[in-house]
Amino acid sequence: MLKVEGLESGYGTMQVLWGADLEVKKGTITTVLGPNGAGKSTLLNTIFGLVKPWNGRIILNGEDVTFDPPHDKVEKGLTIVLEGRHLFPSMTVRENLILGAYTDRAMEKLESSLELVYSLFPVLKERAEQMAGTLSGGEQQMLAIARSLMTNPDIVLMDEPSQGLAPKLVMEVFDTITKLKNEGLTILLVEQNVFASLEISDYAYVLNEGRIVLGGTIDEVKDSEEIKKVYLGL
Amino acid sequence: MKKILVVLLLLSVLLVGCAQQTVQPSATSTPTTQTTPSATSTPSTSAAEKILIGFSESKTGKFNAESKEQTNGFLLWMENVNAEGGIYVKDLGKKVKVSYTSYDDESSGERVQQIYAKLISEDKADFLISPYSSGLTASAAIIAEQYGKVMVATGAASDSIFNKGYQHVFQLYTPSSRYLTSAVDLLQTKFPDAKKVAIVYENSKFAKSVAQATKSYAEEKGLEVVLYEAYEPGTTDFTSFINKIQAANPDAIIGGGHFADGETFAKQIFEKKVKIKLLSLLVAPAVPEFAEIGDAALYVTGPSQWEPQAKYTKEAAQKMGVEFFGPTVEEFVKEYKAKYGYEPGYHAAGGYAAGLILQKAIEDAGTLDSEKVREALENMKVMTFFGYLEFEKGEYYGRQIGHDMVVIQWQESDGQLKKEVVWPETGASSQVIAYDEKY
Amino acid sequence: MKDSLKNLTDVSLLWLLAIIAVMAVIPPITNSITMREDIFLILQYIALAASLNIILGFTGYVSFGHIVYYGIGGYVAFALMYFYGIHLIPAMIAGGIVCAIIAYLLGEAVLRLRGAYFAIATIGINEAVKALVNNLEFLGGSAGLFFNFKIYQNYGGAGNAIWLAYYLMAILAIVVITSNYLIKKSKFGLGLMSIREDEDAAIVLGIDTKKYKSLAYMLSAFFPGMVGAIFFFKNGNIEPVNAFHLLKSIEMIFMVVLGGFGTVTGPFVGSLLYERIRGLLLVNPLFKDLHMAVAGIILLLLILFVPSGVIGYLRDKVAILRRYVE
Amino acid sequence: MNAEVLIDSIISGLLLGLVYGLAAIGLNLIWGVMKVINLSHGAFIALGMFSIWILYTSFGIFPYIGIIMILGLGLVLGIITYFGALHRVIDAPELSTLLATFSVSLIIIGFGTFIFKTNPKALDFSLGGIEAGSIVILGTKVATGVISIIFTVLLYAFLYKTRPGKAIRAVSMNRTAAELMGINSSLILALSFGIGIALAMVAGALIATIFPFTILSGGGYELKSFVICVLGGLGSPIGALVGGITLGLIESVVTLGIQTSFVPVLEFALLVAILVLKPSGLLGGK
Repeated sequence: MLKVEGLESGYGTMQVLWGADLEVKKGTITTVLGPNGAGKSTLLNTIFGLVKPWNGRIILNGEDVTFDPPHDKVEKGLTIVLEGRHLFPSMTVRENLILGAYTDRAMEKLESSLELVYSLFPVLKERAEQMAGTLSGGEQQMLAIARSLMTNPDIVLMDEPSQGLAPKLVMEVFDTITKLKNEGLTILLVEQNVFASLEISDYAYVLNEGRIVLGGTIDEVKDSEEIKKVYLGL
Repeated sequence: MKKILVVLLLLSVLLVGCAQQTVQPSATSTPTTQTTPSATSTPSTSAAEKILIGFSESKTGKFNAESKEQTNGFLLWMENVNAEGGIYVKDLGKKVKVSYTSYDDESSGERVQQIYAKLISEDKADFLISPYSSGLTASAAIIAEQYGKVMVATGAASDSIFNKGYQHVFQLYTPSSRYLTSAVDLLQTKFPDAKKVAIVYENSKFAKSVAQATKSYAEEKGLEVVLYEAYEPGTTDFTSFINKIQAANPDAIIGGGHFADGETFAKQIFEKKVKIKLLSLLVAPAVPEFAEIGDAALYVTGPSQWEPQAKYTKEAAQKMGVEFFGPTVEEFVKEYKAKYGYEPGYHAAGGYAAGLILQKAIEDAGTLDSEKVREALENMKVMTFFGYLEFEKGEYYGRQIGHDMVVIQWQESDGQLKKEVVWPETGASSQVIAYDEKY
Repeated sequence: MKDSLKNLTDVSLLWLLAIIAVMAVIPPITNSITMREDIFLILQYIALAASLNIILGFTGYVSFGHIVYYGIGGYVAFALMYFYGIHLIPAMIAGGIVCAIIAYLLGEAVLRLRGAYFAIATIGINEAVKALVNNLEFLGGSAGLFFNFKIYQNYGGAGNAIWLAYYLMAILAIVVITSNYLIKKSKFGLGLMSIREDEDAAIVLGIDTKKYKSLAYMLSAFFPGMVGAIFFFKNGNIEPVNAFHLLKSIEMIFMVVLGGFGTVTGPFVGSLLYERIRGLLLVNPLFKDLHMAVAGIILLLLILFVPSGVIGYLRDKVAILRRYVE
Repeated sequence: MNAEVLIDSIISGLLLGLVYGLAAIGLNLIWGVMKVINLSHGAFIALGMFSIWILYTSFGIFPYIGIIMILGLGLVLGIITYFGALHRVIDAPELSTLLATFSVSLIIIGFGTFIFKTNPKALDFSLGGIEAGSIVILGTKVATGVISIIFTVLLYAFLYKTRPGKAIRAVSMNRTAAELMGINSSLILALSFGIGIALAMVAGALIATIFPFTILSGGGYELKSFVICVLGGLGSPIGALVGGITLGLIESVVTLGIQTSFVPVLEFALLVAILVLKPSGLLGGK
């Protein structure tokens, strides 16, 4: 479904990604792990196009989309939930959601997407007419995820969805991600929270200093020496 | 992208090269018109090939329109003189052709001194004409005076330039102190019942000095000034200002500033149907475009330095016992129309007269020597198509004391708005009509 | 401060000062009046651009109405000379000091604003001061003040007075460039640049940003005050429209950006180039009627393609320059 | 002073204020969406004045119809200007965008002076007026006020009810998030700039129906627009209208009490004071 080959990128003259390769299979949750500063967020941002790729290829549904601008990628079924939520604070929840369905692709399914989102996040239905900026932290994260679903995506990139949330809410977020998978979505996740994310994932990659150092099914990765050393403290 | 950068860079380097050249005495920017190859020795001692006249003009910025007219007038004069072989200089025993050099001052004072210094010391101009406007002329005057160059000031009406001790600056325009005094005279003669005047003016150098002088003149003549107030330059809505005027209930409104505000003011006075006998405004009514406001322009009066209908004739000169010099009014208007395709206004006439007066002074002096020409100007009493000209010798040395303003009024004939000269009575082409007749 | 004085021997400053000095002595040596007028304007531009560079280039605050200090300094000095017959030099220094004090007071208020808000506020200050002076009758209001030609007798005639103005401007240009250099090399300059890069980070680093900004703003107001004093002395009259001309403010910014924002050489090169570009455009028969539009196109290309200015660009591309150009 | 004078001044201040507001709305929209202070605003106002003048005097097009054509022209010019002058520097520090828009202004005024000189122009055009005692209200002014309100309402309907309008609001709140929704933010920025310019040109055209003008006239309205935007709150289109009315009232009513030439001192001092004390504008919440 999504294939990344030898991806390189960075900011200004500073290179962050040094040739990352990974593959995300349809209907799975794939997690990218790695220490702080490994380039996890840069990886997602580059795939989505917020950071311009320098080299390498990004293939979405068999089509080369390496240098497509972000909005075109949305039209092709890719979306991202950014770290720090990025809502439209002085629009209502409903307006936020409807804007999510901005592309032609999403417009067609506006009603059904809205239904889906409201069933997944009943709280958003209750607060439909409230300004997004007035929601609580957890609700804002829900809205960010919900809004990304409104784009009618095939695959959702998620950057640290649990960051800054209370433990109870973290669990809720991970439950939601599993639910999304059950709805048939494909998810590429970047997380600090190793245990919880390994719990729900099908595949995992380990990124270090801008390179993928390890990848495979969840069991393979879990059992590798690398992961034990770095994260599990064994 | 890369290529553009490189080209830009090369351009910059080139410019740096040019910039460094300023430092070398040889290269400086070239004048706008090609003049004599070089006049290295001073013209007064050599057999001059040409008389070079230098000035700055406002090719850009707010004075662009007026300055252009002024230059047009000057160029017509130069063409005429050169067609006759030039100016006769007795010392040289021959006619010498005239050429000119000018630079753009961008309507701003910053460059004026640089330009005049260049004109004097590098281009070796024999005589100078002022920039347009009093402010720029004041800056230029310091340089002209410093080098003892005669400068004929046209388009500069301020009095204050002339009590600063300059000995080489001569003014063609009626100074601002007398700009609107004729309107006061007109009011008293034609509307003896009118006693109350409102004097309102734009808060700018020129209008303010006119308003101050008009106020004291009006009071001296026994009129009551019921309102004396300034408005900001660029004012577009006069509604409240007019309300204020109406509250003071004047018989006449005198003042104004420049074109745009004057036109707006006149229009809004008409729209508010203010009942007055006389509305006399600076600058705007004298400009042909004033007619664009249609009915609002009707019966508005204004002072003008010169009008094509002006009656400055050889007979008038004879009566005064002075010489008439240069073309007649009709000749000037006809030639100007032929060359530029429209009727000249006073800025153009001033430009022509500036050249003319220099020509007269050079012929009188019989030499190109600055000091002699200065003396000739000092003693000059002459009638031209522009009017009678004479310069003050006292405290305000060089100020114009001969020339008088005419007062024009927009009147209707055959459904067309037309400017008529209504004052002074001797030169009038029509009788003045009370402003409130229009309602 | 000691450190920075030691660095005075640096080549980058020396060659710069040498060029200015050489340039400045040419008119008196050749006794060319035209050259004096040309170079006077260039020196004025250098002094103004380099002053603005302190707040704009080093600190990153876009002072859009900076010309207000040129006007205030000009008016203060002009009034002192006009009403009290004070000599140009003390009048000029007084003009500078008044500007610095006003900058301090205004800075207390407006330096709290950031980015475009600051820029708009400085435009507002310039327009407010202009409108105010327009209404101050004792300063001549809109008509301004006007020297009597005789005033120049105190300086040995108008000729000498203008030469004096010229020399003062040359000295001032050198002083401003030198202070730019000293600031850049000092801890103070480093503090200013950290404010430019990220003001919040600068606060976190323990920099007293309020004090630093205030000082930078005062310095960058002090010099234009003196420049205005000299210019209007030489000009012989001062009017609000000329003293507080917003367009001139933008010219100053243009020169700084053209040469290279935040460099020491930049304002110098920018002023020189600007004066030459204008000179060329004004007299070129092809461009003279359109020079404003052409200037706009050049400015636009510069902003779009060479945002770091001539010096910035050269430093980026030519490694060796980095050692000799500051 | 009597009640009639006061009423007259208030009405005229209100009508004038509406035009001021319309002139400032474009500036405020551009600031709100793009965080760009558009220094070519005044030049485009002047361009609007000359456009209507040409349409009216050369082609005899009724001014209020001409305004619709100018709206389209402004939109196109604005979009071209965005891609030509702003797109590359939209993320650069504000100095770059200030200078880029200023250079656009130089180009317009430069060509404008070349073509039109600085001669003043006026539209000789009238819609009559309403009179009551010494109170006179001109038809053209009323029309201008009404059109200003219509354009403001239309702008709001556009921003809140249409898809591109919502996208503009989204981009103004958070450009990255808008990109996530599949919104092409470059196009939206260009569109916003186009609308801002179109409104500036329409305002210029409307001003030309009531006041004379030159190619340099826009500068004054640009400065006033700054004051208005700051009064009403930078970035809020409705704030511009409120700010405009405030300024119109200050100019017409306060003038009755003080020397007219002191009004600008007051205006610009107010600009600085509000920026310092209450940067969100007189109306702003925070």
